Amino acid sequence: MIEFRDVDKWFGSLHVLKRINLKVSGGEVVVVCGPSGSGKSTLIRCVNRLESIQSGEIIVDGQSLLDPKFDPSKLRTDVGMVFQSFNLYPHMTVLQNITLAPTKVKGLAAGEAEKVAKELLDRVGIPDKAGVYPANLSGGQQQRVAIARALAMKPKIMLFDEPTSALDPEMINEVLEVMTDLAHDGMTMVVVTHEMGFARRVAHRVVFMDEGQIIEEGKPETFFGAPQSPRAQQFLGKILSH
Amino acid sequence: MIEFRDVDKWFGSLHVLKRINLKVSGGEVVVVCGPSGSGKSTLIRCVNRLESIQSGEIIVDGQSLLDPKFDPSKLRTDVGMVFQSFNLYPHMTVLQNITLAPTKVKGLAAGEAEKVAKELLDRVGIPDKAGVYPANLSGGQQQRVAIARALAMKPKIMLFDEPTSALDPEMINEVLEVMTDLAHDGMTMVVVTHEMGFARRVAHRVVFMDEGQIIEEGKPETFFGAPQSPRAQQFLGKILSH
Amino acid sequence: MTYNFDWSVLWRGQSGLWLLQGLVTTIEISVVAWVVAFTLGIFSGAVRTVSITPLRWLASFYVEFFRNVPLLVWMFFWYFAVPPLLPQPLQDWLFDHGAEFWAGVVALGVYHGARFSEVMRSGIQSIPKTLFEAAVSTGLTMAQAYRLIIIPIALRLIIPPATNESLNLIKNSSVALTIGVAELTFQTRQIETYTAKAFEALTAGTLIYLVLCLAIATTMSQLEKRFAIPGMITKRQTGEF
Amino acid sequence: RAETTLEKISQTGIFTIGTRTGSPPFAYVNKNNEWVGFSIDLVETSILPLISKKLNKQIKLEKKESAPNTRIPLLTSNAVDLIAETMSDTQSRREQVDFSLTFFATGAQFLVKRGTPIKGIQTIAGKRIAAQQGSTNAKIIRERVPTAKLLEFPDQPAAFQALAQGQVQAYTNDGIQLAGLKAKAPKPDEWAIVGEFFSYEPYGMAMRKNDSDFRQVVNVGLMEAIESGKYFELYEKWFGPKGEVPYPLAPETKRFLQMQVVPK
Amino acid sequence: MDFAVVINNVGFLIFQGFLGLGNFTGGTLRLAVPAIIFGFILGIFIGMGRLARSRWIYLPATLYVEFFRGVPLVMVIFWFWFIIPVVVGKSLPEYSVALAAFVIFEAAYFGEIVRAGIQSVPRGQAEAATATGLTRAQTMRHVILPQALRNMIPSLVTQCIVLLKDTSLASIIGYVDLTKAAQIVNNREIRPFELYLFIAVIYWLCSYGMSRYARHIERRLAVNPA
Ligand SMILES: Nc1ncnc2c1ncn2[C@@H]1O[C@H](COP(=O)(O)OP(=O)(O)OP(=O)(O)O)[C@@H](O)[C@H]1O
Ligand SMILES: Nc1ncnc2c1ncn2[C@@H]1O[C@H](COP(=O)(O)OP(=O)(O)OP(=O)(O)O)[C@@H](O)[C@H]1O
Ligand SMILES: [Mg+2]
Ligand SMILES: [Mg+2]
Repeated sequence: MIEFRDVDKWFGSLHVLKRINLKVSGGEVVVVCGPSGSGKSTLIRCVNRLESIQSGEIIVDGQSLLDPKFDPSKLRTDVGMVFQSFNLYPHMTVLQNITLAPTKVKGLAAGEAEKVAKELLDRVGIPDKAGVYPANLSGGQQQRVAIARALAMKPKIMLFDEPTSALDPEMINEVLEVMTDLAHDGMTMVVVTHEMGFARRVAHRVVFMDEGQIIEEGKPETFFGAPQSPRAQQFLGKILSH
Repeated sequence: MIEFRDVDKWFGSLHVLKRINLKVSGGEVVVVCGPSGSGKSTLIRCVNRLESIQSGEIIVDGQSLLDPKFDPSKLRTDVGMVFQSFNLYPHMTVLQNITLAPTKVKGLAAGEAEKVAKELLDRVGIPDKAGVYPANLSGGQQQRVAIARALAMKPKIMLFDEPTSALDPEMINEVLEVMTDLAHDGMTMVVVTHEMGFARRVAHRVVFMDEGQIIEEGKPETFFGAPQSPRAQQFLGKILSH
Repeated sequence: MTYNFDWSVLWRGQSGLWLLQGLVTTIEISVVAWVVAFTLGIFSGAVRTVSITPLRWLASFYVEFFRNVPLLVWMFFWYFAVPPLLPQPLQDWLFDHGAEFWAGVVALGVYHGARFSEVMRSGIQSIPKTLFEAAVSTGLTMAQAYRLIIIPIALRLIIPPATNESLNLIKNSSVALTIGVAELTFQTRQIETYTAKAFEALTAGTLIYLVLCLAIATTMSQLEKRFAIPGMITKRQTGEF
Repeated sequence: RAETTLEKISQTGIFTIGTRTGSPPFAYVNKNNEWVGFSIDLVETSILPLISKKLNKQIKLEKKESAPNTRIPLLTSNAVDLIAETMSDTQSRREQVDFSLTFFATGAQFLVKRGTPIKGIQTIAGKRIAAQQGSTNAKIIRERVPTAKLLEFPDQPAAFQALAQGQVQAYTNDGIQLAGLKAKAPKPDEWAIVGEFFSYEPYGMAMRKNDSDFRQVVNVGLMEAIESGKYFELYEKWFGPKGEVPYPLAPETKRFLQMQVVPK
Repeated sequence: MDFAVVINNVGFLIFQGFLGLGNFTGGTLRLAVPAIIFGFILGIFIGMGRLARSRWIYLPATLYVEFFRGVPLVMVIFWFWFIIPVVVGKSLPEYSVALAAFVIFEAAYFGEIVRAGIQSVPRGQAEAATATGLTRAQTMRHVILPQALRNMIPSLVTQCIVLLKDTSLASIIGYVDLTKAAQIVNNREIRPFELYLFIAVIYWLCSYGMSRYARHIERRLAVNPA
């Protein structure tokens, strides 16, 4: 579904991704973790071409992003993304947030798009918030709307960049539950997160990054139970102890 | 050291603190927790008069804040405060951040203030960052500077408002360690936090708030082991499960 | 003071009519110029925030070139320097149909367009970049993201500075008197020459400008409230800091 | 009781006139950046010495810029004591200020490109006419030929520019001003001044109302200049064949000036 | 086009018109520079006044701002020039009148910029300073204003450019700035294009230079937040 082949990326002189090789198959849930600044966000932003790469190749759903015929807008309808800071459109209601892309990009009729949106709101557990503006929602509710918005395009892949780290602790669970459901429904997911409970329960694979490199990857049990590299040991020590 | 007597506070028509009664003795460490919007921040901001109250009385270090002779500036030198978002002065170096108040409020000589500042930087574990600007520090380092800044006024009481919730997970520990040291040195502390590990290890007492009221308080073992109220049970269920 | 005030000059004779005519012309030229300025400003301001380099350069050039030269000079430029470049019949037609008005419109519109552009640019730049990324991530093209998300939000955010700029435009429309547009300031001078009552005429002019500007400022602050994005601080806050 | 102008001058030692920087040759800034002109010369040679003599002390002349819309306030706010430029004496102005006797007489005419059909005020219907903002000429045209398209400019160069480029077909102003403009133009022969005077513009010096002592000094100064011939020397200097703007003095104008001089 | 007229009069235009050295009261810079400095200082107080808690301070400050923003500058100059002499009983030199009018008028605009600048500093900064015992004045001086100032730079520069060009309005009271100087020469020589083109270039150089320099400062402050 997603394949990184010898990918390198620089920001100016800063080498943020170093020879990345990674394969995510259809239906797989991969959790990416690692210290701040290690390149996790950059990694997943390359998948839907929010960042471009300087060397190597990325293949998504059988198509190379370097292909001259490649259309980023088409790619992005197949790849949904959820951000740490929700990024809902503040001037639109929840319903409008969700129906915007389906009507404008896919050309869905308004009525049809609303039907889909209502189903999705149901699925993320806030069926009654359709007419509300984002500012009047709690953080957890906002993030669930953001997930619904991404799902409205019926993507084949979902990317999550620390979806719960801007949330109050009590709201984290409601978002993780939605994500867990999604995983159980067979969605291909790449999730940057520090929620180790979630990783343990849901991920098929954990990828640990540091300084732009993939240091270690493996099944959650192996990774959390017996991390191989000293880096990963140190990192897990820090985040699990408090 | 701190005493709330029947304190009520409104924001406009919003009743945010309802008949609060609370006593914190010298050397005690109290952790305040509860859902978002329950009034935790407001509670501790009343202690150093960042918020004023509409009825009831607050007594800090033997002096009533309602006393006409009461001087808020004097109070604030006795009560240090640390914020969720660090709030370091971005246009000043770490050293200047720490020495500003001692020189301007207490009239300390610059040399003297710097000596104290350097000792404090040592104590919070970043002796080499004196000349650096906040923007060039990690979040954990910034929060430790903020603690040093508050300590520079030699306060008798320290207030913390979610000091770690804006931090990346790996940085949380370094801040909690500084706070733990402080508690062990006998500082009177009121800490709003969701870090239950910290509360367990360090707090003498946990206070649980909801909707502007203190619902429950007790020793950490009792509170975490067997919370009394359904509210607290539900809350702990949510934040401990993921 | 030896001056004797005689306020009746303002309603005796034709003064009242002149003031009214002046006010109407001021409003006409301001409104048309405002439309030009706003369109240019929104477009070039938005273009200056995108990553397409040639477009951005073009827009930056426009802004730097026009806003740094005095408006008076632009008035002369559009009225005296440009028409001779046109074919003779067109020139004659223009001169018979209020060329000075249209030169004034272009001068004001293009000059203030450059300044609106700056307002718009800073408005867009105050929107977090990730919001744009979120829009693009759902498959919207860049143009759609700007049209549907970024510009609508920026328009709401810039209401206060844009109001300011609009008031400046109205006041600057008086510079058009240098090319013979009979707007409000022109008419107050007219009254003065006919009645030799300078204070009265100027006071009347000042008051009309003041009322006009205050009316617009009030309307815009209503607009600001009406279109406020829920949850954003837009109303002027009076607080400690 | 308010201070009289002579008292004020005596007290400060300064006599301040309001004059213009852009009305050659009456008052303007020359190539050496000196503020000069016919009106200024008249004050300097004929009125200033008289004031000094009358007050028995050396008085300094100071010049401030005045414009059509500031000259009356300049007087009433005591910023200047006398307006000496190209101000026409009119009845409505006399309600605000007092005037000296007339020191120059002219009237409105038209400046056109040579060969234009415009021959005077009878032939301007439907034509585009430039005028100076708020001038009496504009007022008269508006009343007498309402079909003319009148365009008013704040200063002479702008109006002339409009004429030169065809924005307008004629420019109307006081004949003497048009003569100055024509003389300065790159190709003077291209231009023609046409038409009879269709207005009467007697230039006077304005001062604060009801100060007859001061007005007496000003008027006596002017009369002495005319009587002694000093006036005509200055006229020759500025309007003679070698002057800034050649504009021969009509015999009837000369006669009129002389007739204003009352016996001692 | 014949630029001899510019060359012959360049001394008058630059020294008299732009710098204010010559027989006439004038000078674009001589008016603009002090007007910027004093207008800004007054603007700081007005801007702070707009945010004061006491209505006895913020109401007058707000009224001040709204009034002067609604009135054309020419009118303000005019009123200063003719009303002050009547009030104080004697006429003032043009320069003082022009300067006073500009300072008072521009302070309203600077005040708004200062207010926006202060409001752009996160509230937490003020709270942090207050919590360490600094008084309101100390907080303002040491913590808020230095940060606000940095956020204000772009709008401050824009306003300075506006002011620089607006000095030409002082010509209504006979003040000979660059534009007026060009008009004076033009009245004599009738060469509007050459003269106005020349002064446009000078204004452009100043304005563009200022905005460039401001961007440079902004960038430097962004890299090294001092
Ligand atoms: N647009 C950019 N321009 C320049 N440098 C950037 C940019 N975006 C990220 N970086 C740098 O690239 C490196 C990797 O950033 P990235 O955001 O991918 O890290 P991360 O692992 O997601 O960290 P975090 O946990 O803090 O989100 C960091 O050093 C960051 O400062
Ligand atoms: N300055 C203010 N004006 C009006 N309402 C306020 C203000 N500050 C807080 N509130 C409201 O008061 C209530 C209590 O707020 P407070 O910040 O004390 O909650 P909290 O328990 O600290 O929540 P959190 O965990 O989100 O920080 C909330 O409903 C909040 O919206
Ligand atoms: Mg990241
Ligand atoms: Mg809080």
